[in-house]
Parts: sequence; structure tokens; C-alpha cells
Amino acid sequence: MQDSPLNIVRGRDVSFIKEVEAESGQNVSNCYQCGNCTAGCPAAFTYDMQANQVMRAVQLGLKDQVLHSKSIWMCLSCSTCSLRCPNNIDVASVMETLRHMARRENIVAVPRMDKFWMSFLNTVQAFGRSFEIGTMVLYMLRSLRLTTDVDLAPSALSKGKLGFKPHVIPDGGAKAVGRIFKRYQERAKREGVRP
Amino acid sequence: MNIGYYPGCSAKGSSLDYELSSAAVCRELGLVSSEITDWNCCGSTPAHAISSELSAALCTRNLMQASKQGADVVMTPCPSCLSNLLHAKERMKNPEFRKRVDELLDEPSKEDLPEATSVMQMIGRMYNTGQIAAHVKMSLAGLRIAPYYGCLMSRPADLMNFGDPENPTLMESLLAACGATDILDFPLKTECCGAASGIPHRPLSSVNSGRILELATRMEADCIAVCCPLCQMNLDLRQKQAGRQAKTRFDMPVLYYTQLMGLAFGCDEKELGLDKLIARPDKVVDKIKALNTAVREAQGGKA
Amino acid sequence: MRIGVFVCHCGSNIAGTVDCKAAAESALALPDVVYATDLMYTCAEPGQAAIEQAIHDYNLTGVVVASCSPRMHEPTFRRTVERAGLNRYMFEMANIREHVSWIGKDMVANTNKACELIGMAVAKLRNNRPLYAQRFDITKSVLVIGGGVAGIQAALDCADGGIPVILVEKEPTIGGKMAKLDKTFPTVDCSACILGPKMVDVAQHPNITLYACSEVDDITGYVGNFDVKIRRKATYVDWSKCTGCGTCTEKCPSKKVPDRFNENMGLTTAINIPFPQAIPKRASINPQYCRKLTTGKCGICAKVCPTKAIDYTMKDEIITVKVGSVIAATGYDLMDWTVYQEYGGGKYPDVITSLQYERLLNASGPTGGHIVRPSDGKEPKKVVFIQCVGSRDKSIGRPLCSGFCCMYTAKQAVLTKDHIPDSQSYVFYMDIRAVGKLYDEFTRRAIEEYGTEYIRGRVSKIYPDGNGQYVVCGVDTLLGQRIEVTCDLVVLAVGIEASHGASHLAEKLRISYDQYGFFLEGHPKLRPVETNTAGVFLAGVCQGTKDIPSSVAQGSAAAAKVLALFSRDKLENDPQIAHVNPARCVACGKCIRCCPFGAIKEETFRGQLKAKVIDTVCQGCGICTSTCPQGAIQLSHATDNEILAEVNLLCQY
Amino acid sequence: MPVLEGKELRIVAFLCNWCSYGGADTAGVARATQPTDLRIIRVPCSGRIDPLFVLRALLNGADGVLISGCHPNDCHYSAGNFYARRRLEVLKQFLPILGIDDRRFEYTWVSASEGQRWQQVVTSFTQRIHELGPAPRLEDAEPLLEMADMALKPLRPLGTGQKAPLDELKACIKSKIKDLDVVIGWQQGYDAAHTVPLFMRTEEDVDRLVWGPFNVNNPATYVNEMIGKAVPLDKVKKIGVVVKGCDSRSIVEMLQEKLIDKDNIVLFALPCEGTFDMARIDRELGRYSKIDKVEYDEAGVTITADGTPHRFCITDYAQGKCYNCSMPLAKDADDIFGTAPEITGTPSTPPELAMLDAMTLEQRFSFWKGEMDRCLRCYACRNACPLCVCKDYCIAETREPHFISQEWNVREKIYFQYIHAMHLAGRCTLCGECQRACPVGIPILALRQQLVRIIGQLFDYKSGMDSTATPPLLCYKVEETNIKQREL
Repeated sequence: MQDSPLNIVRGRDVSFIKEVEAESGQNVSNCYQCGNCTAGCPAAFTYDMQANQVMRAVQLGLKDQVLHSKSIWMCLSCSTCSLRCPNNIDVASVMETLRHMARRENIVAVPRMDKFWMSFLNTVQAFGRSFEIGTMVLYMLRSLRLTTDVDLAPSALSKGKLGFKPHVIPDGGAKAVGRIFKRYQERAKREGVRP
Repeated sequence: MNIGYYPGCSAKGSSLDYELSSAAVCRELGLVSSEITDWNCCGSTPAHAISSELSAALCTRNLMQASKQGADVVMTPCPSCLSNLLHAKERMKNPEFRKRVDELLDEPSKEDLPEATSVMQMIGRMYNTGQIAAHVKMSLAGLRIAPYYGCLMSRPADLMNFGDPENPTLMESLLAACGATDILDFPLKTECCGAASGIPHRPLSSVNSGRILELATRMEADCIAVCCPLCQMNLDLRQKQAGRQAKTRFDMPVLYYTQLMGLAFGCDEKELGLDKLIARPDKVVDKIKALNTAVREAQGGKA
Repeated sequence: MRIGVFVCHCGSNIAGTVDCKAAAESALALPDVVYATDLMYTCAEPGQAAIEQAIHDYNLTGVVVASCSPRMHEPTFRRTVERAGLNRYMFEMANIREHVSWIGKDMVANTNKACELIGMAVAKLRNNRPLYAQRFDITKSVLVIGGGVAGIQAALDCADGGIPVILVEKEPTIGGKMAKLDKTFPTVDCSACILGPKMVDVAQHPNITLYACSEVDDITGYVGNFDVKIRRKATYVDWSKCTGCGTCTEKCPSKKVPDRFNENMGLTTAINIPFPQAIPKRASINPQYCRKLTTGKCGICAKVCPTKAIDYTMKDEIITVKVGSVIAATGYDLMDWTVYQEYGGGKYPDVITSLQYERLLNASGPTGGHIVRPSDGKEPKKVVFIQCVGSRDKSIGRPLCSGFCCMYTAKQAVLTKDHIPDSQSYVFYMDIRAVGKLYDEFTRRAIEEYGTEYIRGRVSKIYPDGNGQYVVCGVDTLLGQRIEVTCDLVVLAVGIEASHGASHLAEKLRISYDQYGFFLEGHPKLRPVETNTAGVFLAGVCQGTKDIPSSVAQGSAAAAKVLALFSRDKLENDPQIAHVNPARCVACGKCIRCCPFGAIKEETFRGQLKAKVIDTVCQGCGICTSTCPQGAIQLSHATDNEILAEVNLLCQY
Repeated sequence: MPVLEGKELRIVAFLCNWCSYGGADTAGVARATQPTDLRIIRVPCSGRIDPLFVLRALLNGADGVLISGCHPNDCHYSAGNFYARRRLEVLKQFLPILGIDDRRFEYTWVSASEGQRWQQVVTSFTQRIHELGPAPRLEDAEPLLEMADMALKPLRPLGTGQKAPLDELKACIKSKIKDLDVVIGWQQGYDAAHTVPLFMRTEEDVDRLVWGPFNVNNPATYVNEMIGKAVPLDKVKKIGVVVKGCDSRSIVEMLQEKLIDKDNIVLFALPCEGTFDMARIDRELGRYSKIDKVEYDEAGVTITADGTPHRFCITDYAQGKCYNCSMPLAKDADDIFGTAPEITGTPSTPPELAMLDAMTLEQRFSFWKGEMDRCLRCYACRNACPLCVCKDYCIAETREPHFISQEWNVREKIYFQYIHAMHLAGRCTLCGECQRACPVGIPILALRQQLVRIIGQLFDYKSGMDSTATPPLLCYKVEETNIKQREL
């Protein structure tokens, strides 16, 4: 809840609009608010701001509001919005751009999504390939949601679908992947953004 | 054409059955490829969710490995991996982006990275209906199949090159070549199942996969045919969760299209990983057998 | 040559940033300039008088006025010099207002530029020649292409004004789209009741010749004298014998023919009359489905026809007519909405177009005015209307608003409630565009009195739910939520495009058209009925989206233009046209190939082939002049030498 | 008139009356501030703008030339801007080979309502010209002389053509000569190493017909004056022409342009194995008083002059065009004898053009200054051209219209040569007669080679190949797939 009416003159951040447009390659002023992005969005019911509202807020340059939105974390990247947009805007790319920008500014509105992604990537960093059990364990520890999907474990395990051992790439590939991550993290540190 | 095979991580874990059945189908058809020896994870959704550059770096390494072993084209069963590989290849055309990615790699990227495509498209490209039909030992005629592609396979249309992004039909043609006659016109075939949020936000996947399972059930499908490991896991492994969300119980076998093709080709069920499915596919297998027996008897009767 | 230069101050409009006095003085140094002065308001009465006086006093043979744009006052000053006895083409203008004083404040640069522009005008004028218009006879009759409501109105008004009218309609009946409608907004009066009498008037008017089932094959000529070739398509029925009794349609055994008039919502017979009020009320055979014509075995209609009108051997016939003017009223067609795969791309039977719905509502339609679902014939209780399908959608290349869908959707929602009182209608809309008289009030009634749910948002997908109903996935952007409606019938307000084939007709008429095939008017505001081809006028939706009252109004407006044109017995041509110098022409024919108007022909001149411009056809574009390698064909008033004089004045180092 | 020193550059604009001039007016009415350099010439239509106006302006010292017309599909005359787009695009791509920066020339579309766009067009174009600075002047350029390296690989084996079925051809001509006024071919000239045109009227004349690598002339050059459109109707003849593949393209082009009537001409064809570059042979022979004999072998000839034998291998001494020839045998001839050899490989860039391609803009500008300064304006190039059908009324020698003066300076010489080239755009078949005829050896063929290359790339078109095709500058497409206009 806001405690005063939104002042769209003071709240407007023009450089934010330009930055979003440059990074996503989309012209946000093309949006005429038909709402088709929202109409087809499979994650719409989890959003605090609907996709069309995110687009509107970007048009108005409301940086704070947008970057603190949970929606940009809940987006499934399924591109239905981009496919159906009558103005050829790649809405999914705008959502992704906003998420990248939020992370860079260290704004994480849905920590468990970030934790899940990082858990996944940490296993990749370690072994070069992803490894379901490893991801799950890491995620459960980090999110303190120790019962996540444990109901699935028996059936999955019995079918041999989840391996207990990670797959390690032969020929030192795992190390090469580790180096990619390391360089990425170092660069993020250098640039002062969240890796 | 030298085809490099990129299995993707789930092939070694949750979608072992996809891997097995794809291999069986390719073997039957004579589609030869060699696995990229040193492949790594494409980064899947988490990588591009946090950074396009990291995602591109992971994918570019794979494409370079493929290139080193002389592949002109990289083929993968997983739409998510394919989408990441293609996005990376496209973004690397931008010199600034390329420079940033090269900073992350051990060696600078090559200008001409190999093409990437899906196993399904490769089969479609290399074999016509007649060539596929020639391998069929047990027709899929009469089996009511709901084809389901998921959201990644056909879009973005200009990148994935998979026909009409709203209404792809390649899977139908492959199954039809295997004799399938009752392929449903499944309206939700490209809707997102929500798998990407399966772990961190269960309702998101339950609601969306529930809707798909519900319509397939209502349309009296015998099974759903899929081509994406994430979709399969979501619709099959999480079928109970979806049922709980929708206050019902689903009993819908969710098979990879390669498993169906493999059954038609007369492959061994174990070889196709049918035992790995949670929702039992027995009634599907039984129905195929029964229908084929009936046809054979009818023909025998006539003769 | 004796040239006078007049530099206008235009009050302070020019003099504010140009030293007009200095500019006039500098002009005196130019060759042939014998007089130069600056005036306060050259276009005003005293200014014009000063020019006339100077022409007399200094025996001027040419005049340059440096003032505003020639697009503004060139005609004014041409009349001025003509009054003083000069030829109107011995006059040039230098545009030192729009192109100088209004676009910069640098007095030095502006004055220098003004002097150069005056220099260019003088240089051109020194190469000018007097030109004289020619008068020619005209044919006082008009061709109206398209028999929709706009064409009907134009034809009736011209005919009432005493002008013979030839009305060409490609369908077997006139009436156009309006004849298919059930009711019209915002009055909800019966479409057939208001259009029917007009259609009958067309049939009965002594000044109107109607060619239905006909198309314009070719048009040549120019304003006042067009030669038109009309193709009368074979109907396999001799219309001079047919009485429209309908016996043949009753007996025809080929009964599974898609009914085009009913927008394929029902079936008809291979020989048929489109609808009971058709004008002309004559039967025609659809050769694609006629058993006699496809298999050679049948001939029932010929046997039962009481007047022996059936003729299976009929061929297309070409007739030639001469007219002095043309009114294009070719209307529109719906765009191909099946590109919307997310709406089923046409494979769901209960997802239909608004025009199809109109036929369901219509008492003379395939269901006798009962609204039923095409799939199972049941009455729908929940009806969803989706607006802007194929309008305002850049992703399929159609950013235009079709203009009247908002209104007819409201009307159809109202009629749905009238037909099925326990029904509920939902309208997905982006904006309600209801700008006509009583329009907004009407949409409010649809909402307030008829309980139509208006939902602001587009629809992302429609799919059958497996239980015989359809799920419409939309959004309510006012609520900020994704919403779904389960319904029995979906009506799409499909966007319009110009009538199929309009662009081909435009090329025959030599008028311009936009990317959707709509014809371009002469000026978007001041010449909305004219085209840039003299003698060709526009009526109705062929020019751009319009509702019925606007179409009728433009039909009358086009007729007024024709009547005004024909109020004179002879027309005058513009002498700024091309001329061939036979001494230099080698008859290579390049000009003939390039002329967009067919205005150049080959003729024998003293035993040799030469090009020859047809004065009355030439429009003065000059493509021929820039095409002719040896400069043998010159566009008067824009000759090579006139343009080169300007180039050489500017570029001489 | 001089420009404002140090402040303005000379920028000339041609605007169509209906759209762009109106757009400039709209900008003025809106008081849209613009740079003062631009001078507008008002023309009825962009289709009226002869590319030669632009060349005239650029040669006479304009620093930039801007053209603006109605947007495609909006032309007041329905198609003028479509023609303009093709012609102006060809001009734009032609300028660099002349050593003129093509950024000094631009064409664009502005409608009468687009005042703001006009302001932006003027501003950005003026800014562009100021960034480029004043245009280089011919007077200031240092002449540069350079020779092209003629070494090329042929697309088929070259030879001396002595196995061609000449006798069969002669028999055929004899059987038809009664119905023809004349048949054009070649006969031995003043010695065995040169040929001159042969005009056959009797069967005896036919016996003098020769075939071989000395048949360098293009007989199509004589066709227009015998059966062209300008010939008085009662004097039109019925003629026959013996053609090499390249010669036939000139005639096909004339048919394409409807300059001659197919009914009046019969083509006889033999397979050509290449012709000699006589300029190089004469250079090699040096001064001599008499050719004693010419002996043929399969790969070349041995010319004995003043008792000294000189061996010339055809592969080393062929005309430039022969190496790139992919049609040694006319395919549209009425009577064809012999068979065409197989063509392997694709044509390479002609040597004259390759030399220019390797130069900078400044070098090309200097090169043409040096070369054209030697032009005598003898018009031999024009008179040798089979497609210069208006040579008797050439604009080089008239004041109606007065494009070019008789002033003896390099500017007017250059302008004449550029006019000649532009008049051949989309028509020239690269028969090379112009360059062969030039008494001072200016490589003017390079200009035509560039135009042929441009036309090929823009319109996917090769002249003189199909008598039913429309020449590309006499037609247009609504959507031009290969024309990529620059944004302004």
C-alpha cells in the first residue's frame, strides 16, 4: 500500500526507460495496453503486477516499482506474451531484462526463486552438469523448505530417475565450466553487481 | 552431414527414458550421430534467468566442443537446451555481446558455430513418411494421442524455426507415419506447463499442468505425447500434485513421442524406458497390441 | 527579355529576417532584369496593382515574385500577369517565406539565400515560353464501379441530375454488404427496409444501365473521354428472358453449394437467386457446382424454365462504353482472420465472423433469423464478442482501425438479448470508438439496458473445453487480472481491407492506393472525394473505413463532383505537358514504355516513325523527358533547359 | 553564385511539387528551424529528375545533392517515384567508381504532411555534407595514370576457330541471300592479320566471308542505320548478320528495346573461340611495313611481319571480354552451326574494373581526371556503339537541350563520358567497341562494367539475353527487394 498518490512526474526515471529499451531491444512505447500479454500468461495468478502493468510502469519510468515487483521473478519465460502481442513487443525479453537489472541492483523480490537458480547453477559450477539431487539438497538448505517435493522422492527414486551421483564431464570439462563461472563471478564483483 | 549429439543433463537423470527411446528410434531409422564428448550443462532456465552472458558462455562452449569434433550440426532432444543454444548463437552475432562472453571463455569463440536443431526436426528433415512407415511393426492406429509440445519448442518462431508457433504439427506427422489415426487436435499443445517453477513455486506448475491433464482426460486421450523432459516430468511425476490442486485424480500416461515411435517400431519396452514412467503406460501398450491383433485377425479372417 | 522582380515583405513575415530591399537591389544585377522593387503585401490588391502597373510602365515580358510558396499564390499571380497582358507562364516565384524567412533567423544567410532563389527564378524565367491551353469535347456520362450503398447513392444522384449512368457490379445482385445486414446501428432499423427501395430505384431509373455479374476489364482515355471495357461474366441464364420466378432453383439437384451471400453459413443450389430482394432478380448458375456444366449430365433447369432462359453455352462478353467520368465505389472485404491460430484459425465451428452472425440474425438468412450454433443447432446462452480481430494489430501488419466494428458489436449484443432474452453477452474491447451521432448513447444502452458485459482487454486464446463449450482466455486490464469466459458461441469483429482486386482496379484507373488497397484521395482534408486522376472520384469504404451514413454522404458528394464537371460543355487542359521535337526524335519508344498514362503514341511523320504526345491524356509528370536520351521530348514549363538553368546558376565554380 | 564563405556549403535539392515541396512548406509553416545551405529546385515529380542533373551539379561544384519525392505508392503520377528510385539508386552506386563520395548524394521520400521529417532530413543531410567538407575539385586533383593487368583465365578453352563449320554457314547464307538486301560479316582487310566488315549482296560476296580471331568488329553497329526505327519507312531493309555470341547480345538488346523488328533481321551464328586484342598485338608487332603471312594453329597464330615471325597465343592475347565470355555461340540466332563449348566457372571481375576497385575514392577521381583529360571528344566511342541509336541527335552536340557545352576542359569531357555511360545503364552488353574505338585508349569500358555490375546486383538482370525482357530502367517493382535505401 502506498501512503500517498503516485506522482508520475517525480517518479519518472527517463534513463530507466532508455536502459530497458536498449537492453531488451524493444520499444516500450509501442505498447497500447490491450492486455494480451496478461491474457495468455500462465503465471499471471502469481504476479503482483500483471505483465501489461509492468509494461505500463516501464512506459512511465517507474523504476522502483518495477524492479521491486515479484512478477519479474515469477515469469516462466514461456514467451506466450511475445507471441500474442499485437505490437510485436518481445514482452518476455522485457521481463528478463528487468530481472537482470533488479539482480544487478541487488533487488531480489522473490528470494526463493533466486536461491533455486543459484542452487542449480552451483551444482553446474561444481560438476559441469546439473544434478537434480544436488540442486534439491542445496535449495532445501538455503530456503529452509526442507519438505520441498519430498512427496515425489519415493516414486522418482524407485524409477531410477534421480541419480545420487553427479555426472562429471570427462577430460576436465568440469573444470572448464568452473572457470567460466569463476570469471563470471569475478567480473560481477569488479562491476559491483550481484553475480 | 556430421551430426553432434547433445543429450542435455536431464537425459542422464530424470529423462533417462527419453534418452533411451530417442537412441532406440534413431538406431532403428539409421540416424547416426556422435555424442559431444565433453559437453556441459546449457545452464537451463536458471542461467538465462540471471544473465544472458553466462547462459551464452555455457552454450557457446558446447557449440565449440561440437565444432572441434567436426560436427556441422548439433542435435538435442531437449527443447530447453535447444532454445538456449539457439539464443546464444543468435546473440553472439552482436560483437559487443560476443566480446563480453569471450571474456568468460577459455578461448575466444569461433565465428561460425555449428547449427543446432532438435532430434525431432532432424528425423523430420531426414526421413519422409514412407521411410518411417517402413520401420513400423505395430501400428499406432486407433490410439487416441494428445500431442503436446510445450512452450519452448515452437517459439520464438524465427529462432526455433518450427513452423507455426501456435500450431506446430511435426510430432503429428511423425506419429501419423507410425500409423496413428486418432491424433487429437489438442488446443493446449503449446501452452506452458509451468515446469520451470516446479520446485520453487509448486502451485504455478500444478495449475498449468492440471489444465492440460484435465483437457486431455476430457478429450478421452489414451495418453499425452511430449517432446520435452521438463514437460514430461511435470505432467507425469507431478501428476498427483496437479490432481490435488484440481481436487481430482488424474490417470493419464505421459509418453515421449520417441517412446510411442519405438513401440510402433517394435522395440523392447525396457529399451524404451517405459518402466520409468510414473503414470503406468500399460493400458497404452495393451491397447496398441489389442488393436493390432484385432486388425491382424480381421485380415486373417478375410484371407 | 525584360524581367521585373517583386520582393514581398509579407508584413514582417519575410522582412523580419530577410533584407527585402537589398534582395531587390541585388536582382537588378541579374541578366534581363530591368526593374526590381520590394512591396509590403504583394498578394493584396495594391501589390497586384503595382505589378500590373510595372508591367505597363516598363514593358515587362516576364515577372518574378519573391514571396510565399507557389503552392499558395502561384495561381493568384498568374492571373495578375495575365490581366496585364502577359502569358500566365511567363511568371516565376521564389519561395522566400516557407523556405527562408520562417526556417532561420540569420539575416545575412537568409538575405543571401533569398538573392539566390530570386536568381534561380530569373534564370528559369529566361528559358520560359508562353503556353496555351486547349479545349476539348466531353462525353457526359458516368461509370459507377460497385453497387453497394455508396455506389447506389452516387448512381441515383447522377441519374437524377440527368446524367446517364453505367453501374457495374461484380456480384449477381447490387446491395453490397448492407444487403447482408439485419439491422443498422444506432437506430436498429431494418437494413433491407431502407436499402430495398433504393435498389428498386436503380432497377427502374431510365438513366441507369445496370451490369451485374460484371467487372471492368480495362479503362483508357482521360477526363471527359474514358473508354471502358466491361466484362459481363457468363451466368448461363439469358437475363433478358429470365423472370426470376425461381422454378429452376427449386428443382436444381445440386443442393450442396456453399452460399456466398449467406457468408457460407448455409447451402444453396447451383442455380440460384442470391436473396428474395435481389436486384436484378435473375438466376445465375455457379459453374463449379452445376452438374450439367461439370459432368454434362443434368439439364433440369433448362427443362423446367418456363421462358427457356437457360443457356449452358454462354461465354463471357466484353462490351465497350464511353464515359466522361468514373466513380469508384468498390467497398471492402473482411481480412482473412484465419491467421489467428490462437483463435482456432477457422477450425472451430462456433467461432464465426460478425458478418456470418449478421446472417444468423437475419430473417431471410439460413436459419430464418434464429440464432443457433453452427456446430449443433442449439441456441447459445453465453455469447462472447471479440473486437479488433485483424484491426489495430501490427503483428499481422494491420495497424488500422476498422472504424465501425465497435458499433455493430454493440448492436449485435443488443439483438442477441432481443432474440434470446436469457442470454448473456460479453464484449472484449480495447477502446470503444463511438464518435457518430447518437453512437455513444447506443453503446451505453447496450451496457446499461441490455446488460452486456464489456471487458477491457484482448483475448489471447480460444479453445474448446471438451464439453461442447469454448474457453475464452482474456484479461480485464481495468481489474488487472487474467480472466476466462466459458461460452457457447464466439463472434469475431473481423477487420476490413479494401475489396479484393481493388489494387488492380486502381492501376487501371491510374489512381494511388495504400498498402491495404484503399484508394488515395486527392487531399486528405480538402479533396476527400477526388483522386489525383482528373475525372475519377471515390465513394464509400473503397477510400477508407466508413459507416453507412458516411458512405451514402460520400456517394452523393461524388455525384455532385460529376455534375459540376459536366456543367461545362468543354474542358480545358493544363498546358504544362510534354511535347516531342520531331526533328530530334529517333522513335526509340522509351518514352512510350515509361509513360504511366499511355499518353504517348507512335505515329508516322513525313515517312518516319516519331513519338507523339496526346495532349489531353498527358498529366505532365515528365518521366518521358528524363527518359529520352537525346532530350527530344520536353515537358513544358519544366524543360531540361529550364532546370539546367537553375542548376547552373547554383553550381558554377 | 558563390556560397557564404566558411559558413555554408553548396547543397542542391530537387523536390517533387506534390509531396516533398509541400513537406518543405509544411516545415516552414511550422517554423521548423533548418540549416540555410539548401537550395530547392521544384520539379513536378521525382520521375522528372534526370540523373544527369545530379551529375551536372556535382561536376559543377555542388558539395551535396538531395532528392526527395512522394513515398512509394503515393506518387501523384502513380509511378514516377518508382522509376526515380531505380534510376537514382543506379546513380548512387555509380558515383564511387567515378571517385565521388556517394554520401554526397541522397534520395528520400517526404510527404506533404511530414514537415517535421523534412526538417530532420535537411538537418541530417546538411550535417553529413559539412562532415564530408567541400567536395574535391577536378582542378585540384593530380592526374594519375595506371594500366589494368589483363591476365585472366577463360571460362572455356580459347582457340582460333578454324574448325568452325564456315562452309556450311556460307551455303546457308547463299540459300537465303536472295531474300535479303544485305548480309553483314567480315572479310580480310588490308592484310591477313586484319579484317574489315563485309556487306554481302551476291553469292560471290559470300565466298569472301572469313571466320577467326581477327573478327573483332561488332557487326551490330551497322544494324540500326539499316533497319532502326529512325530509318524512313520506305527505306527499311531486310538484312542478315553473322554474329559471335557477344555480337548477338547487342542485337537481342535492340530487339528488347523494340529498336528493330525481328521480321527484318536474320542472324547466322558460329561458335566463337575468342578474338584478339588488336591493340596489344600491334604493340607487340611494333613498326612494320608488311604482313607476309598468318599461319593458324589450334592455340594461336604466327604472324610474319617483314620476315620476322611473331607467335601469338590466343589465351594470352584475347580481348578482355573473351575471358569472361559465357556465350560464345549466339543462342537466339536463326541459323546456328557448330556447338557451344562447355562453360566452367563463373566470370571474374573485368580487369579494368578490378583496377578501379583497388583504388581509393581520391585515386579514382585523379585517375579519371588524368584519363579524361586526354579525351578528344571525337565521339568515336559513341559512333562505334551499337546501342547509341540517337548518335545523330546526341545531346553532346546541341543546345536544345543544353546539357553540355563545347568548352575545351576536362569537366565537359568527363561529363560527356559520364552521360554516355549513364545512357547505357541497363542496356550495355559490354561488347567493348567503345573502348576499342578510342584512339587515345581511355579505359571507358570500366564505367560500363560498373553499371553492368550494379544493374546485375540490383535487378538480377543481364542485358541482351532475352528479347522479351523489359530493360530494368524502363520498368519498376513496387517492392524493390535489392534496393536498400539509407535512412536520413
